[in-house]
Amino acid sequence: MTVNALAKEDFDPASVVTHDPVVRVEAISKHYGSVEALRSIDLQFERGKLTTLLGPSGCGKTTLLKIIAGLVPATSGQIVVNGRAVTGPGPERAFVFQDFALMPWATVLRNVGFGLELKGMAAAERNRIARRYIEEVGLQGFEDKYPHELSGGMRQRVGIARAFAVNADVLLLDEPFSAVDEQNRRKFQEDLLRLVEMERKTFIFVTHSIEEAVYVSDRIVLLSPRPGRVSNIIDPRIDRTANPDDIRRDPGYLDVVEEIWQGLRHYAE
Amino acid sequence: MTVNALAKEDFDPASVVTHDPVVRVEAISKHYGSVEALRSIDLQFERGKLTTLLGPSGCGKTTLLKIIAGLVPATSGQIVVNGRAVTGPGPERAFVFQDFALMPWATVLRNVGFGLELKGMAAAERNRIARRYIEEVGLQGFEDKYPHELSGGMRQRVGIARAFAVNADVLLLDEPFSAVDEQNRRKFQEDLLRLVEMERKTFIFVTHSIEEAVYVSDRIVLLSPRPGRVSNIIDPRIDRTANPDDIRRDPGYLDVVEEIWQGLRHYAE
Amino acid sequence: MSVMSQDVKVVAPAATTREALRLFAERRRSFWVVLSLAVLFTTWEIAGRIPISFAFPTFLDTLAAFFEMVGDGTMIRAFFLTLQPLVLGVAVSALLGITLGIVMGLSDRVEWLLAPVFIVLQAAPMAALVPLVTFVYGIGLVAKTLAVIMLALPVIVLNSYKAVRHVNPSLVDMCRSFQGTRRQQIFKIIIPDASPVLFAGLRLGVAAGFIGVMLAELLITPTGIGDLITYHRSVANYAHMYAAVAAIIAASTVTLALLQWFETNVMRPEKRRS
Amino acid sequence: PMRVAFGDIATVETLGLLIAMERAKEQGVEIETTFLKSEDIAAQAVVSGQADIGIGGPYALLQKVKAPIRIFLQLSELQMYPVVNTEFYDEWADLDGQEIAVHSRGSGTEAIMQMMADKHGIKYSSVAYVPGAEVRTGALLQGNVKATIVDSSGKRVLEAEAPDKFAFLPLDGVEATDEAMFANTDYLAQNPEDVAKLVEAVVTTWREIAADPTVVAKLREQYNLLPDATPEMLAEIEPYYSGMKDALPMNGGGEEAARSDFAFYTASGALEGNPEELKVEDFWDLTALNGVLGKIGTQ
Amino acid sequence: MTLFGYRIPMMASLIVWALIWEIVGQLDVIFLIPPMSAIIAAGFDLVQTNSWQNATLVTIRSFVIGMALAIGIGVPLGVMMGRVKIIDNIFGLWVNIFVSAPLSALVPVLMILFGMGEATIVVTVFLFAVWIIVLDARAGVMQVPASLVDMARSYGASQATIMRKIILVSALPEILAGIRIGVIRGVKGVVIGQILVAVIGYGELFELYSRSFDMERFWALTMVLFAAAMVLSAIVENAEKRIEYYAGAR
Ligand SMILES: Nc1ncnc2c1ncn2[C@@H]1O[C@H](COP(=O)(O)OP(=O)(O)OP(=O)(O)O)[C@@H](O)[C@H]1O
Ligand SMILES: Nc1ncnc2c1ncn2[C@@H]1O[C@H](COP(=O)(O)OP(=O)(O)OP(=O)(O)O)[C@@H](O)[C@H]1O
Ligand SMILES: [Mg+2]
Ligand SMILES: [Mg+2]
Repeated sequence: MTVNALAKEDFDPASVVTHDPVVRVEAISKHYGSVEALRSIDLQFERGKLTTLLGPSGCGKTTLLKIIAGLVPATSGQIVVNGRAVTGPGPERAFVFQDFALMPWATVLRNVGFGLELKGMAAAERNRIARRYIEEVGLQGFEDKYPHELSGGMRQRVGIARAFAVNADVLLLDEPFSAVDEQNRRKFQEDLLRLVEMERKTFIFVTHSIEEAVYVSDRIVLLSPRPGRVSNIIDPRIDRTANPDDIRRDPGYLDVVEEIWQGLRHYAE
Repeated sequence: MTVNALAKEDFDPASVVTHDPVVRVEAISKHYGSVEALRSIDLQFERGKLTTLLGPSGCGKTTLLKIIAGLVPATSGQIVVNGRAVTGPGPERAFVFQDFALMPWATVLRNVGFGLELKGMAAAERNRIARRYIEEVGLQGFEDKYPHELSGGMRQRVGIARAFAVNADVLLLDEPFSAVDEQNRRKFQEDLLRLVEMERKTFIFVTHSIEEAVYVSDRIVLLSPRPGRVSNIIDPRIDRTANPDDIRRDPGYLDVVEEIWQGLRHYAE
Repeated sequence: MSVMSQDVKVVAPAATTREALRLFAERRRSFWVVLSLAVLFTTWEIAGRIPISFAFPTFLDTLAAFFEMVGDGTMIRAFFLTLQPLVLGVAVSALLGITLGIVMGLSDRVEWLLAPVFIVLQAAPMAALVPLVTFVYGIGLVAKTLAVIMLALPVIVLNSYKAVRHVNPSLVDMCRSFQGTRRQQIFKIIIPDASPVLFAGLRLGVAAGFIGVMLAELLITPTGIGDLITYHRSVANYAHMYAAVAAIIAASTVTLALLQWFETNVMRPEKRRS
Repeated sequence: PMRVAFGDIATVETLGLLIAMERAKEQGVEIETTFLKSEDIAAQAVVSGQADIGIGGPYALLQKVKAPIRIFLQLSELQMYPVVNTEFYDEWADLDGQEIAVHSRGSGTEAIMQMMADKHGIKYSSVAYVPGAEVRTGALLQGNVKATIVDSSGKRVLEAEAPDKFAFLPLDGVEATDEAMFANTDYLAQNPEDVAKLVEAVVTTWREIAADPTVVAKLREQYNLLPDATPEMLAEIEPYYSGMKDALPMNGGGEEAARSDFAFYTASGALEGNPEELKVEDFWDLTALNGVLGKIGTQ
Repeated sequence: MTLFGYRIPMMASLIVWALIWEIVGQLDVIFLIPPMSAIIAAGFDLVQTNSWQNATLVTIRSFVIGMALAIGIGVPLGVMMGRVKIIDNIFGLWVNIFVSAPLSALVPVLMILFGMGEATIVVTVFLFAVWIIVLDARAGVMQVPASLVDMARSYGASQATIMRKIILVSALPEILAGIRIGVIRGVKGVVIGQILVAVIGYGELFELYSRSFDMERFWALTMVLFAAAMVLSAIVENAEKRIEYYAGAR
């Protein structure tokens, strides 16, 4: 377990070698009117890995994720996914929203199948697929419930199932667990690790929780406060074969948490 | 550092010996209409100690705290504070609300002095006292600000100062830090420990966070899901003299967290 | 890592102009206000000149009639007469309505007894009842004030009642936990916390009061602005009649806008979410 | 069709005219009636071309309006009774400095009260406008109005309900149009036959009623007018028309009526100018009436 | 309220008021208030008269046409205002003025523009109802969670699809709430129009009964109208509740 933490000043993004960059973020800057949200971000994301964006509130994590998703246009720079430049949302990327973004008037089944419905897939086919993913996230039996009948944790699983159902290569998750209570959150983190393991997809994940980031990530990108820039990249290299509880008390794990905590502490009020 | 964890089945609340029970919860049950929220709770709380109520969402933590505060009547059983049975709110108990419960139209000074104002204390006297506690929670200079001009963390400090200002023996805190972001939360926990140290008061604290509970508590009461019953009582006995960062990586600390996590995990969905 | 796109997007000048226009259109509300007023008045003027009816004056005639009436004092006197029942009625409704509303909010029994009555009164077409007032209270100020009250009171009562019912319960709990008395609870917590909504109810009451006073002046006896409208109609001074109608609508709009301004800038309901 | 706008709702008082219209219909005139809230709305309907014929007393309007409107038939003469509550007043002089109520600004009722004030050298403190003689009657009975002017049915109600409570003040030498029919000159020029048939129907009906007021009730049944009238309303018919007998012009008014109107309305202030200099043809179109009178003779 | 442990529904207090009314009426305190029983009897008489049936027909027709226009124009306009800033800028001022303006003063002008008959009543109903419908539809659209729209976009939905499948459905509770208030205002509009303008429909009946001091029928008619307003709003409210049920805790 080695920590690849580079001091801020001599950090050079170009030097970070990646093997199979599915997503390339190239010199992305973003201004909202006079607010500079992001300043020339360069990043690469590999297949089968989970990368976390971590940084103080307002540093542009959501903005970057939405630019990758094609939901927000960048002011300059470009996003390349699977070798093609992004101009808008595409079927190879799926977004999981912090507030779940479930349609309150639709059943779990319809919510999960919504991405397919928009593609024009026939009802029978899309329900079949939706059912499969509902099962995969452990919600079988809840197909005909409405979102308000579910707990926060269950709602987010619907959101994740919906993202999986369209079979995208890249999953973009914006603080997916922040509305879920602490105790369920741990379970989720383990579920997420299992999903990363099972599906060979690229996960880009945003969180506020240092522990969560260290626990689930293959790589952590630290962003500086506004305007957001990459301030550090850390590879926790945690041995996933160990028992989750052992991981959480492993000194290596705790060192990384501590290091990030020290790095971010001066941003707190 | 010893952990006093009793197995659920042979746990007998009467056997827990306490030295100076300021608050005694005796056979408290509570029904909301047909919903049974609490079932025969027996507990004792000692002076100068911080006891945490921990349990899954909806298990009745808030309800129990409000019964102790005299804000909600119990269906059966009684609360005894300093030897006298509780029939309603009293001057020896003060409540800190999860949503702060600050009066938006009043300045910090008036909010902090509000408990004294209601007692009919003269303005000069109560402002003097309020100022002292404002200083104690580190808000000097903000006396004339309004709640909406403060951050979440600062608002909660106003709530705490208000509770201290009436000089109650017992402080009841319902998830006081849940609306505060992760990074400020740690600071708060340390502040709270300092306050427990300084004032010889009885703290009853509710939280969802296992780490927080273990970090700040002298004793942790685990409640089972609805109807809430006492399922376990744990005394973390952590050495508070150590450096906070060291505490958080102390194996004893981690063991307690782990144990509670195992106890609660099957309640998570 | 290949840094291959340092290129800043080159935007065509045409697009920038269009963008600038769009931004202008979106930002400058006042521009649209002026433009839509201009369009309205021009259409009015043209329609009046065709004319679409002998009874339809042009905008300029109406404007002239307005200044004439302001100049010779009739307009001011008319407003003076119209505002009397309005101010009286709104004041009575405010006092009575806020009190009733608060009592309804505080007491389940009073709520049970009164809420349905006011719900019915608010939903019902009270205009039908206005002429009845004459039978009991004659034709003077009292009758008109009563008409204003009939329209304004239910709105104010129901809003005050809602305001009290929606007082932040944890503030009430807070007051109780410090052993506040019921009196302290009402005067130190409930009323201050409800005051933005109480005020909003008052504003709606004023709007309803304007409707009430116009109904009274058109249905009971013509006085004030209502008299200007009926009299000038009966002698075919349609421009004057239009001017009177426009004046009362403008007056109510300005009054309500001022109240709204007061509400958002002084009561600051948005800042109350602590 | 001929679109007629009434300045009032259909009640017992309009029965006579409704009967006359039924008769005109029998003569092949297509008539559409609308009942409007007040006279000035009826006048406005004619001005703006939404009705062909209006009913009311629109002298002030005739002088001001840009559209060419003419009266072609007088329907009734003012038959009004100034009345006071005897608890407070007994004669005209008592009304000096007091409040009175009349029908509306510029109306005949106001004119009468104003003329009597001039005649008795008094001045009212204020004049309230209370449209509807019934409303003023009601207000008198309720005690909300102490001095006003009512019509003949109001007089009867007052005499029946509270015989000693009210006094009717003397009124002499007032002759003026209460209600008349008026129309756009274009309409009159283009539809002379229809208008003539209507005028003839009204004048003959009026003569019939004047001869025997009970005929109204019979004709109501015959033509099935006011089908939902309550018994109280029906009981009103006979006394009302008996009382109206003298107020119904037998010859449709005409030049003579116009002249006395000029005198009356200039005095009241509704018309401007010297009554001698006002021209009848600026206010009246006598073509139809003269034609009809030529046919059926005058009485 | 609960009495002896039973919950008494709130609207039940209206029965108490009706009883008080009956007593006051029986005591013959004032001719304005005849006994409730006499009013109800008059009501049964009333609905059998031709004039009531005709007036009802006319009234319903004006109301339905006016409301249909108000909904048909108000909802799309509100939705557009919620979606397009420029349209919002253009119409925002007017909608806000007219939603609380004393429209009763405008009725005399409407007569000039729309004639003496039903058209004016229809326009009155429309003007009374439309603004609140626009405002509520706009509010509904504005508070569609941005993340739902983003979600649909991220799955490649077209603008039309987003409008149909997300925005309209999501704004439906507010749209219905606007329609409910619009219906109540529309009933007020039809009455005010009929009383102020042309004396047709219920306006004529009100005028007739109040002039002939026929208080029983007057109140019977009033209660029919009040009941109609309440029933209409209850129907829309019911629809609203069902939507809210699906919309759940938004
Ligand atoms: N639509 C917008 N218009 C204007 N400014 C915006 C907009 N969206 C975001 N911003 C600004 O851009 C900056 C970055 O916002 P962003 O939401 O990406 O931050 P974040 O890192 O996701 O924050 P958080 O941790 O609070 O979610 C913030 O300062 C924010 O105020
Ligand atoms: N006023 C009330 N009326 C009816 N049921 C209530 C009321 N307050 C609480 N309950 C119910 O009582 C149970 C306990 O609620 P309580 O708020 O005490 O739980 P909690 O442990 O504080 O939950 P959380 O962790 O979500 O704050 C819940 O099932 C809740 O639904
Ligand atoms: Mg974010
Ligand atoms: Mg709680």
